Amino acid sequence: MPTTLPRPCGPAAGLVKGAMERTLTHVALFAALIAVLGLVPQITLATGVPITAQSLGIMLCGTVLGARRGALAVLLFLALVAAGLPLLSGGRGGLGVFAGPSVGYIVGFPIAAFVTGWLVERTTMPIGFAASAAAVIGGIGVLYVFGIAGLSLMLDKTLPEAAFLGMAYLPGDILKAVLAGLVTQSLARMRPASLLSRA
Amino acid sequence: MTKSFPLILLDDATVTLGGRAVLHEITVTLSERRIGILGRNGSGKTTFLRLLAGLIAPNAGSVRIDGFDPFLDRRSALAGLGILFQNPDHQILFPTVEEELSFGLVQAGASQAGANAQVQDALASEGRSHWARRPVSTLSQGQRHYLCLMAVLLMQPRTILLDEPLAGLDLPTQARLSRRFAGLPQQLITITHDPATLADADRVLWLEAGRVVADGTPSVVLPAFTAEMARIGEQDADADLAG
Amino acid sequence: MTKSFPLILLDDATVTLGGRAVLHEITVTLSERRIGILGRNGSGKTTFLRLLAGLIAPNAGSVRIDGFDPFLDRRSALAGLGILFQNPDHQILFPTVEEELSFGLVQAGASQAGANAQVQDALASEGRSHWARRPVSTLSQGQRHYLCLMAVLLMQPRTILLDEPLAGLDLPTQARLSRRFAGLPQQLITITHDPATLADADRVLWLEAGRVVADGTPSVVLPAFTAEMARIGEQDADADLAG
Amino acid sequence: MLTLTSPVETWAHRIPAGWKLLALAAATTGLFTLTFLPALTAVLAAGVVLCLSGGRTFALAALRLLWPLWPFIAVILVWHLWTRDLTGGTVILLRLVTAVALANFVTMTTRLSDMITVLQWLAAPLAPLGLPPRRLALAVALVIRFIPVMLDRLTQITESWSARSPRRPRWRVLVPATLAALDDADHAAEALRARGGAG
Ligand SMILES: Nc1ncnc2c1ncn2[C@@H]1O[C@H](COP(=O)(O)OP(=O)(O)OP(=O)(O)O)[C@@H](O)[C@H]1O
Ligand SMILES: Nc1ncnc2c1ncn2[C@@H]1O[C@H](COP(=O)(O)OP(=O)(O)OP(=O)(O)O)[C@@H](O)[C@H]1O
Ligand SMILES: O=C(O)CCCC[C@@H]1SC[C@@H]2NC(=O)N[C@@H]21
Ligand SMILES: [Mg+2]
Ligand SMILES: [Mg+2]
Repeated sequence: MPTTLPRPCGPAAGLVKGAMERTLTHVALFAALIAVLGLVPQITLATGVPITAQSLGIMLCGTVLGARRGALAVLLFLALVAAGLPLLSGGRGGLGVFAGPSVGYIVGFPIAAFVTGWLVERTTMPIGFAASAAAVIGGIGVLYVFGIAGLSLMLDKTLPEAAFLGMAYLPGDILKAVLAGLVTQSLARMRPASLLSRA
Repeated sequence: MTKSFPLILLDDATVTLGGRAVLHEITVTLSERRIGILGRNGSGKTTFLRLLAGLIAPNAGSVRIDGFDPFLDRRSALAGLGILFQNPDHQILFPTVEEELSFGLVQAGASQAGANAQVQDALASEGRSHWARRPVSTLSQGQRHYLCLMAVLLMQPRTILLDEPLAGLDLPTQARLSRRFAGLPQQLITITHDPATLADADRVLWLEAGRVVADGTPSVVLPAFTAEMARIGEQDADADLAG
Repeated sequence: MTKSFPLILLDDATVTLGGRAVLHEITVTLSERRIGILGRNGSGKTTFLRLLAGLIAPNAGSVRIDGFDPFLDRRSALAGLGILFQNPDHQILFPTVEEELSFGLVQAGASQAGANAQVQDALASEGRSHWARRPVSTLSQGQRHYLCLMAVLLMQPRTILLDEPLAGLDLPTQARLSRRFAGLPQQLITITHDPATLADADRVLWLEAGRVVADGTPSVVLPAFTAEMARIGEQDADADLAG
Repeated sequence: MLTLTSPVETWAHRIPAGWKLLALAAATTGLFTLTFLPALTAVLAAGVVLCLSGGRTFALAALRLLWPLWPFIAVILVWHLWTRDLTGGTVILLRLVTAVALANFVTMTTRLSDMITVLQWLAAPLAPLGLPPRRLALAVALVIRFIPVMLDRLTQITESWSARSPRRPRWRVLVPATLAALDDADHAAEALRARGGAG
């Protein structure tokens, strides 16, 4: 219920007391959000790397939670995948995915969320634009470096060859970055205090 | 005014959710002006409403409202039916009052400017013009409930489905909303677990474990329901909580 | 049994949320066995409970329970106070019944094995041993409510805070939970907007817009509250909904 | 929540998770240094024997877990037929399929709780940085608890939309869904504080 948001308050101490609980639950809930986005139907391209809404979840972790919490949420999600929960799109999970063709993207996820969040925290540009731009740099630029390196390693291809394969995801990812901006902007209007990346 | 309300037909409708039958072969014909659906927690009331509204399809049997299937013919369903959900926080989709109210109108084909003008008129006629730009999150629970009702009424549906419309609201707000509901010219289908709400209904259905166990005027159904609830309430060791 | 219940002191306590004063300079001393907090939606009841429980600190003034500050001294607060939140889904943190019940015990210093054994005993004594491994998402609303109550009772707090404990539950479940509450030896502080719930209280506080406007035995406060609610409810044009 | 752990009890279920993970790490490292085709084939054969040792049902489940790799296998084959380097292609395929199969084997024979115990052990050195093992376990439990809650919420949001619009909400469910995650996080934080804190 929006009007009764529990929120640390009170003189000075309020901000410190209860901060750990809030960090923990935000990290956990956004890890759950990435998992839920994995249920959106996915398309697997010939590289064996799916087009998935989960990369949008990675961007949102950064733009909404900020660098540190955003990266932690992604790490928690990956820890659960590694532990054997089928939370990656298409119901995949377990240790096998870390030996699969998409391992570069998976390793890049937390770093992408961190960079996205870091950029949103640093700039004073209007939140919607800042979030989209940060998602393009962190959630596409940084993520692709890792993802393409992974493809090149796993498929035993040169970097340019792998980059060529990786470009198939670009149109979708640009759309997701724009969406991440729009969603973050709406959240900033609806619950300004909940936007930890700008709190 | 006879025969001016939509005719709702359920024929042997069964709904299964998560592998469990939640509504069993329900056959009823509803055309009264004020209809009440009564039952305990988990008896299937909300599922029944979702079925009528065409938000889910029956797994067997059929649902028809004035001849159309509300699940397949979404346009007719939207033009004819308005729903007030059990919890306003699950219903409000937009950050400000104006956006929330104009959404349905635009979806029904109005231009954004036309919809905004209509919203302004509606707010003014309720003495709440100053609400337009207000973030929904600053409204109290009772106020959000009211907003959802306005959104429904703006669409001028012929039938309004209300899911526990008074739950969680304080007594004065309950009294006012009840008066407001009583004054509406539309067909109203009200879901509740509290028989007191349904004293003025034309017809009451009592649902139990996904079946209609009683169907008639309030003077017949309500005393039977109240007596049965009192009987169960007196039993100790919450037998049916044990599940 | 005189003076065996915790002494709760609020001295000039003020709470401001989102820049708005929600509780204004409240000064009360509570030590009765059954205390009721009555008020309309948005009057500040839940905020009052959060203040007592030490979940928020007053912006001015102080709160003391048997001398300690529940916001700063979390250990004493946890040992002495149990809370049943308005919505069980805001309270349950774990995927299975056993984990949910053992959490508080482990936090209070028990070993995981010891806590599990205690949980098994508690479930067995309620005739619900088969619940242990059950995912909480498969429990009904009433069952989840019950689970939250069990989690609170397991901690054997001296004071239990109940926020609208019967809202949204059907009548038989309400009757049973009420009996269960009535039988508890602890100090109970019950929040509600429904005066009928508080007929057996030792003391009732009526909150209005963040202030205590009446304080006394039910025989004094309840009739006044009921009359005032009826009066407001009869007024038209929801004046104070207009906010 | 469904996990990928096999309900068919095999001998490997009884081996401590830590040893299985250590063996897996060693095997995977070894695999990626191998280029000699007969050696790779031998390792794959060993993997097949491992899966068959769990019985028919178990082996079929293991095979199903490899299914998402098929587009990747196809693209490698086509690529290497094109470049007339079938041996190179076979090496890549054998290596990857074997690595994924071995990792899946460990996932299928290890219970979630054991895996999480190993995770906590691995994360123990992070305790001074603010991540005590108990907090990790708590975060994991929160994610598992809130995935079904968020799915329910998503259904409600979609229905609320469908009750007012003939079109599908598609990406627009994201704003209310993210909002619900933020509100749930705030509520859970308060409940956590009321019940003993983040440990
Ligand atoms: N998606 C689902 N999957 C499985 N079971 C479900 C699902 N949705 C509802 N149910 C079950 O169906 C039954 C009827 O649910 P419904 O929400 O219609 O009850 P209700 O009468 O509205 O109850 P309440 O008074 O608590 O709102 C319940 O037992 C519920 O647990
Ligand atoms: N985080 C917040 N920021 C701003 N205002 C808030 C916040 N939390 C609560 N309020 C406001 O404080 C007032 C008191 O809220 P509270 O939840 O204590 O009311 P309540 O008496 O419990 O109401 P209900 O009967 O609806 O549960 C309300 O007007 C509410 O809008
Ligand atoms: O599920 C996995 O195995 C990881 C998927 C990684 C998919 C990457 S993320 C960036 C790019 N955009 C997509 O839609 N898919 C890829
Ligand atoms: Mg319902
Ligand atoms: Mg309240």
